[in-house]
Amino acid sequence: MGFVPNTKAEQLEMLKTLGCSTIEDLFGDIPEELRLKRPLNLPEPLAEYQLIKYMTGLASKNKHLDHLVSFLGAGAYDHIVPSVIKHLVGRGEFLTAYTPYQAEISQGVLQAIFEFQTLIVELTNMEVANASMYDGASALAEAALLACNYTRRDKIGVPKNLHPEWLSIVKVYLESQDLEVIEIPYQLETGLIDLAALNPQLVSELAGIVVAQPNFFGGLEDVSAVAARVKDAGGLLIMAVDPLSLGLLKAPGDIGADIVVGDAGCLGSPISFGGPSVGFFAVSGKNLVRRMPGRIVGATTDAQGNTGYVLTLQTREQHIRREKATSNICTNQALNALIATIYLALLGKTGIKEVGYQCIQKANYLKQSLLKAGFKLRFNSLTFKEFVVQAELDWQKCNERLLEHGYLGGLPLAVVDEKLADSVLLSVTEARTKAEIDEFVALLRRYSNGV
Amino acid sequence: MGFVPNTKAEQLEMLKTLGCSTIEDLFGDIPEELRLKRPLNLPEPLAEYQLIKYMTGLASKNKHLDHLVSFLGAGAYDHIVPSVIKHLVGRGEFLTAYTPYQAEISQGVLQAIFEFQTLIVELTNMEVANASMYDGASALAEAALLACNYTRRDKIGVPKNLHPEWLSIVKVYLESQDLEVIEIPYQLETGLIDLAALNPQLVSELAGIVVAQPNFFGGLEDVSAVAARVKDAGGLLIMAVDPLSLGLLKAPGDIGADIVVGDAGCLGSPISFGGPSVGFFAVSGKNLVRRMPGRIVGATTDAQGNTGYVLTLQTREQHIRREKATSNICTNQALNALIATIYLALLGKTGIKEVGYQCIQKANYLKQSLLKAGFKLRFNSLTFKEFVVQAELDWQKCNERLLEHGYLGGLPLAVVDEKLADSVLLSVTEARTKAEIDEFVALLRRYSNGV
Amino acid sequence: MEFNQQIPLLLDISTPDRTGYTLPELDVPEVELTELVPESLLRETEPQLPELSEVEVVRYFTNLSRRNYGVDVGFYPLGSCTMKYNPRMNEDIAALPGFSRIHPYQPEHTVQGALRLMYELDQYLAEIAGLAKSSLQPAAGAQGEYAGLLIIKAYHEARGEGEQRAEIIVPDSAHGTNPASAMMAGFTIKTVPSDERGGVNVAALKELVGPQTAGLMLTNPSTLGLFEDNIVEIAEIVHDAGGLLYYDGANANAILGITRPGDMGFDVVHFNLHKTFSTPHGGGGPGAGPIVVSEELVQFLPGPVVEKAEEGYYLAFPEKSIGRVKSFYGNFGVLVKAYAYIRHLGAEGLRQVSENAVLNANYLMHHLKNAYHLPYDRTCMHEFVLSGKWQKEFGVSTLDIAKRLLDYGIHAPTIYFPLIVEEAIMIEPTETESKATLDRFIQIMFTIAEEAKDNPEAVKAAPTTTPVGRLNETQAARNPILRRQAK
Amino acid sequence: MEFNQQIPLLLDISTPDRTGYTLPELDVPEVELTELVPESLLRETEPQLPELSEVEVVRYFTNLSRRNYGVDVGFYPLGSCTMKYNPRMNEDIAALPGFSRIHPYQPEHTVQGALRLMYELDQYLAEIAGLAKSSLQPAAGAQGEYAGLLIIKAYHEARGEGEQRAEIIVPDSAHGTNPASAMMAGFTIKTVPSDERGGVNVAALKELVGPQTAGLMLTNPSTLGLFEDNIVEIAEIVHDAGGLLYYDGANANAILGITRPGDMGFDVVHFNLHKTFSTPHGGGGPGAGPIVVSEELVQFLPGPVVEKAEEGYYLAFPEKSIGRVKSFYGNFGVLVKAYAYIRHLGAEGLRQVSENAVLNANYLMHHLKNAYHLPYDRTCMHEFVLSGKWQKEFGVSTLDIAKRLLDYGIHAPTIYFPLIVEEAIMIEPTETESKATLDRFIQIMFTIAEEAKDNPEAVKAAPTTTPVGRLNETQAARNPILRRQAK
Ligand SMILES: Cc1ncc(COP(=O)(O)O)c(C=O)c1O
Ligand SMILES: Cc1ncc(COP(=O)(O)O)c(C=O)c1O
Repeated sequence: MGFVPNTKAEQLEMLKTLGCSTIEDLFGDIPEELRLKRPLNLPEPLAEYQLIKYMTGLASKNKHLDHLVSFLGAGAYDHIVPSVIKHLVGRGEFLTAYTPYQAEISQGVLQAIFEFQTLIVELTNMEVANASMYDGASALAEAALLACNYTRRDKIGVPKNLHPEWLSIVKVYLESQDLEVIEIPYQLETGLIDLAALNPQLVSELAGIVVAQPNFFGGLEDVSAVAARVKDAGGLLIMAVDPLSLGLLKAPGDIGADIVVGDAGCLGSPISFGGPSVGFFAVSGKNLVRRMPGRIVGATTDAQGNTGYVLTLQTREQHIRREKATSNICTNQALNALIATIYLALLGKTGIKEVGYQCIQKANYLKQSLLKAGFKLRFNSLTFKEFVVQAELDWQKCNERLLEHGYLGGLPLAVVDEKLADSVLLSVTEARTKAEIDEFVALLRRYSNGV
Repeated sequence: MGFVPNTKAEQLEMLKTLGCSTIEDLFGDIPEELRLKRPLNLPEPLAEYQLIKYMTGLASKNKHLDHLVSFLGAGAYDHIVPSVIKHLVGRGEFLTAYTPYQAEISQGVLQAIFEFQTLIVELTNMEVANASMYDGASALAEAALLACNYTRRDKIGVPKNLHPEWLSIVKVYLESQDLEVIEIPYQLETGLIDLAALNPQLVSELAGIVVAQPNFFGGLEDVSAVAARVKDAGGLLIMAVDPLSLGLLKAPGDIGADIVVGDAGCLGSPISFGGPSVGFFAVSGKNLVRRMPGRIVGATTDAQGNTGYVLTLQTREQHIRREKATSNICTNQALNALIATIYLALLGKTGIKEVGYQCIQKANYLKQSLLKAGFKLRFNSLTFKEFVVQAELDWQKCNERLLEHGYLGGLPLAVVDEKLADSVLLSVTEARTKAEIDEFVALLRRYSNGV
Repeated sequence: MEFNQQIPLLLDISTPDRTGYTLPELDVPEVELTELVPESLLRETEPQLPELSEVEVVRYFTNLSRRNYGVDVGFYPLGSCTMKYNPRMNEDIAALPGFSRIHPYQPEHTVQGALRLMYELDQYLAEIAGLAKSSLQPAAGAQGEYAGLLIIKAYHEARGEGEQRAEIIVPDSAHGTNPASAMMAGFTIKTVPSDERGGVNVAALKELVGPQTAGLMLTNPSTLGLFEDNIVEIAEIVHDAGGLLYYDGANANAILGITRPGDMGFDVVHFNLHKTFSTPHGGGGPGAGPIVVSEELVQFLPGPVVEKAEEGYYLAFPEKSIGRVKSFYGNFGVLVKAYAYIRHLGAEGLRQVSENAVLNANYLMHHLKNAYHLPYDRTCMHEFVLSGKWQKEFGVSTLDIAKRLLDYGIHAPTIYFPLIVEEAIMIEPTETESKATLDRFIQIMFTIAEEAKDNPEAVKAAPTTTPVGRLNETQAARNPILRRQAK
Repeated sequence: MEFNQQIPLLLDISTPDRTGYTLPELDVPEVELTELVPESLLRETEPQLPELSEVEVVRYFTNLSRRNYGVDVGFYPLGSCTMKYNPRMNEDIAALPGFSRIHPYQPEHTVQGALRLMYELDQYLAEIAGLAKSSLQPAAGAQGEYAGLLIIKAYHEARGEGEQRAEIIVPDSAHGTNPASAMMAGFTIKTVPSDERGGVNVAALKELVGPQTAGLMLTNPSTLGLFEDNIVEIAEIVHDAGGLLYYDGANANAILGITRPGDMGFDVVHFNLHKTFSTPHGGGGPGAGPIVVSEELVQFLPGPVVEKAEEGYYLAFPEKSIGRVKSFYGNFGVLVKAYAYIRHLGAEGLRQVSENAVLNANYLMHHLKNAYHLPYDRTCMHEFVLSGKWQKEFGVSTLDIAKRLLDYGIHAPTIYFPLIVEEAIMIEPTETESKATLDRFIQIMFTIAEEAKDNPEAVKAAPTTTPVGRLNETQAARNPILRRQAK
């Protein structure tokens, strides 16, 4: 039980060696009154076979994406995952290792992280990436902290067209260090960031400005304009990007981003109710590297001149620097970073472009079909794989009816902003087919006609 | 496509090296009139994502044992499979290797087979086991051939209470070499082998006698009696056994079996519509070993004295002996043998007993419950995990109604023997619960009352 | 790690009373065991199974696997075995509970998906073979051969020539299973020699055939990797003599969508799904060896086969079926993977498989013939056979060369087969290898050829970087230790 | 094999235009890309991603894994990390599409299974902690600490003492994340020294606490593996001063069902599901660091949490929630595995875990203290800390000892932590190791102690049997190469 190999006989033998008569004796340091006198109040144990039955039953109480055609996104997407990935990631040597503290027997994980860093750098055109963050949101929060720390300024500009969860997480992280988040509004017609709406004086006090590309509404930002403004003001440009857009969209490094973060869960991780995913974090240069949070792997050699990989620049980290560390992160999302690495290795140069291309084309097809069907777009910006549709519809109810047909509708934006109560955020990935899109439009048209 | 890494450019480069302009040129040896001038008439290719969707749809047209409570056995059983097995068996080094011809880089597979041989020998108490056979039936057929070959006799006794498919397979194998299968009847009251029904003269001409323990009806045979008789007559005793019974039942080696075969699919292999499974084959002594079919692994050493494992006694085999080989078997069921090895390693001494014990106890509980409910037993022998129930019921229809409740009924024996048209073969494994058995009995009682 | 450490056997690391499983509690009222089984039938001595915890089992087999080489680890040019990449999606598909958790005796209407898969796979294979219908029963190539030969026998018997047609002709280059299967099927074997181009010696064949001929077994391309360009004439000779032609499809990876055995004149074909159709070899199996036959022979197919009616798919026995050769319906789990492979590739993909398999083989052969003797210098198909006889002159055998390859991290080719080539080295790269891998292999083979000349002892001492050194096979056979020795 | 061969990087084996994926064809009418994205936003330079076939990717990562060590390979006594066996059934369960293929924003009624699982896991953890309610948000222990500290801050703020209570007290033996998290949460850190028995120096603590104290962070058992037997007094001191107690649950593997942080007086607890509750460490994550709090603090929990009503389970934000720390609902896939583990073991199984974890640690300590200095010679809990100072006298450092262990096929313990022990060697065997493994480890540690004396150079040259020799970390940090260098 409990996967304990010790048999009763062995336990007795070991206790005898220790000069104890029962295991209780080993807990002598625990004051009597603190000892729990009853068994924990937990359900009866289930043998593996029963457990799997039970858990399968519990899982079956969830409707899932194998059975639902999803147009729901908003930070978690139904992208296609090559089936080979889980076979590789499931290998015990990866799955059951920990942080590669002993480099010489951890070259597998270390080299994989080095590849992850390399591929993130390639995608973003930045200088250096780290070994992973918990998720995109906390990566962004850490980026904002880094910007404040680096510029020694205590305010950071974050757009209101950022994913609302990310926005609130950034706020928690910054406010806990008495730093201020300045919310930058978006233009009502385009949904794009409206930097002009900020007091110019305020802009020049900012440690940096965050731009989400694409933004929460799927819109494509003209980042160069923001970049120019923030650089002028001596702040840093922080970009939060969808890595699957980077086969098509301009690389952050080419626009002048100082820090780039994002969520790489869309690169092959199961969607899994939103986690575990994996955040990435890349910076433009040396000065920022030494203040970067998280693990970093570097190449080195052994005495024979063989190349090998080690954890490096550890003096930034909590286990060395303690309260002066750049971050408290320790355990990160290594296995999901490995997944992303394998995903990118499978897709390669062509694949990353094709996935992005299919997303944008299919999303556009849905957009055009909805326009033809009489729906309106909430914003008039260009978009990537998501966009916002507006209609006099009870979207909540509409989604319930879609569910009956096996469709998972978009995110009603009422929860995000009252002014968007008539709008819904739709997402289209490469997994959708024309037939699915057509039927989805047909269903929506029917509901909007009150049928 | 087709998992071909060669790019168009590489193909051209390679063709150039070869002095060819197109790949067609490489097929010059194929007479023009034999070349297929059209594409094969096959369905359009499906990308991985579509394929998995399609295959999942096809699979969903099957009702399966995750959703059905099964009392169906007859050679394929719903035993519990520890989930760790597939993770180990799925490791690429096992899955994608072939027969370990290059011993020095195949120690993993070779040692695993050596373990399989060891564990089969332990279970059966025989001298030597081979590396696996296709399934229990072909193992039995090969055993019968070996007996004829060894004794130089041309008739073999096979009981009619053997699994009917096995019986017919044995016949095919023997008759193709002009050997004769003498069918031994079973006693009508007990279902047990009725050796006395055979002409004594005939018995003494037999190369051997096959006993199934338990027999097809689940009945426990008094093998010792048969053993004495066949030995007297100078024939071999061949036993076909359920390996999961061997934690409880007398080991074939202790009864005097000369050859023991069986199907080890029940040791952890997925049921998979009946295959792939794995047959095992064990013999009692040296003389038989040299005539044994199939691969055999043996221990040896390298120059440093390290123990290692190799394929051995290969001069019995087709690739050396060609038409004088002991069998034509080449590819066998190595991965399923590995599964069985892992299964036995997990269960161990205690587990093998416990599984058998739960089977027999649960089967007995069903038996007693049915008796109480007014059903009759067809045979009055003691049984292991299967038994035959008799009632004036249309079992086919009954099974259809059981299905509606999610129950998979037993095998109606009408297909096997007209005289058993009123009977059904029920099977109970350790996977069944008291609640399931109770409900099953309640349902049967309802149907038998015509409700 | 422990890579170079010996791994003790399971029973050597076993501890009394340890277990690695959990079972649901026995929840029915218990009865004394002796009431259920008479004392006389109860086991007296316990089987000595190992007693281990789950993590010990996991480590044991994980570490064993780390001492093993598979296609997933590197290049595996084992001739005749088609060690191509085994797509993982197929494993996932075969593991779907709708395929892996169905009972063979479920009512047919509850397994329509499985039956349809079998029905369609039958048809795909028939189309690929250019013949009429398949039986998916055989568990491997050899069992396919056996079943196919029984069909040939049944055919002759049905024509009243059963007794008379007792001979099967097999080329001297044939795989060992061919004559062994013919023997199992009760035939007498006649060997036809190869000609100087590696093909069937047609003149000799003409001598051999006659009213006693049941049939000819042929691999085309042959085990030399050469296409039998006289096949039309050969088929005529055999057919004219009243015999049938059996196609050993182990080499079908060369011809998918390019040419078809049925069109060549073959009457019975087996395919190795574990070679041509990408199902994994599993360290020696399971495979699947379905057979496909001409219209005339359909009635003799082993049963059951799947048929289709208005109401759905059902199992049936052909009219004059030879019977069963395998329990249930063959290695169904393997069939699923092959089906998925065919559906993934389609006609165009299958043709690309063969084109690239042949291209890769010719590319290798073109280069390697500069360092190794090439007995038949013709365009090859998906594989080719070198001879180590040049190296032999330096005292280096083909076995030595094979072992030396292991030191370079590559699985050795098939060696000493086919028997008609001295010191044979049979190389089959398959289509799933890249030019870079081929180039690396060429370079290593050249290095070994150099070593054979300059430093033969190094080659003869190989392998030295493997978990164990060269193992003593003679000792193993002389003093067989075939199971763990109690300590 | 290729075990000792360097593996080139992905981009080094890449070939232009090769791919390892298939996508469904684009089946919608296409529009010029420039109509969808203005030229100015289009990428100019292609990202240099590797171009490989599927088999190349499989081989690459298979071979990488073969250069790695995990619990599945052997003993991994990494102190503080609880490298226990990771049951494979949990992986299967978490991979069920009903768990792995659900979208976080699906309507609640379509994810009742997931919400119930979270609700129940919350309750189980609360019962194990002896506290009121959990938040499952934090992605790892450090994020749990951070969230827990924000709750402590919110608590003081709600009482109008937010400004005043700016100090968090942390023992000098604490894990680095403790002070780092406190800093992230905006606190000032005060270090309390350890006493001669390895516990908190109570006198010093009394000096430190005051109206400025927000709370104390403590690991119990401490990072020395010792139970803080003054915990009741310590809790009183902190509470009396108006502070709260934070329990770093990284060491909870010692106390399951034996004693509870809540009963000791702790107000906030985090658990590392990837340590105590058997979820795999994945080469460095993902983990999960849920926090559990007392009744009084429930209102501050990060949201959303799961609540239960007549109609079912739903997501809600606690009244005065500190907000969100993680997108969506935490590392749900990890939560599933921990839930399954708890359901599999039940109360009795969990208690056995801790009993055997402690038994194994004491057994090891009892033997090893004969060869290595044991700074605190008391009964330990699930782990203990040795010092390499005896060996240091021969010029052999703890690092050397650690590297030498690798040569014996064992992962090294945690070293140089906790900081208060000179040349620390922190050993945590966990309950899933057998006595045989422990005995082997003892024997190897003795051998190394001998070697340190008799042949120190051998130890200092270690490791020599690993895929690479000892790597130069200084070089890596001085001249950072943090990504592949273009060739
Ligand atoms: C040419 C040839 N024929 C027949 C066979 C036998 O096939 P199987 O091993 O599947 O029985 C093989 C297998 O190696 C072969 O290479
Ligand atoms: C004592 C202690 N506290 C806190 C942590 C931090 O946990 P995590 O790595 O999950 O962030 C660790 C992890 O190593 C630990 O050992």
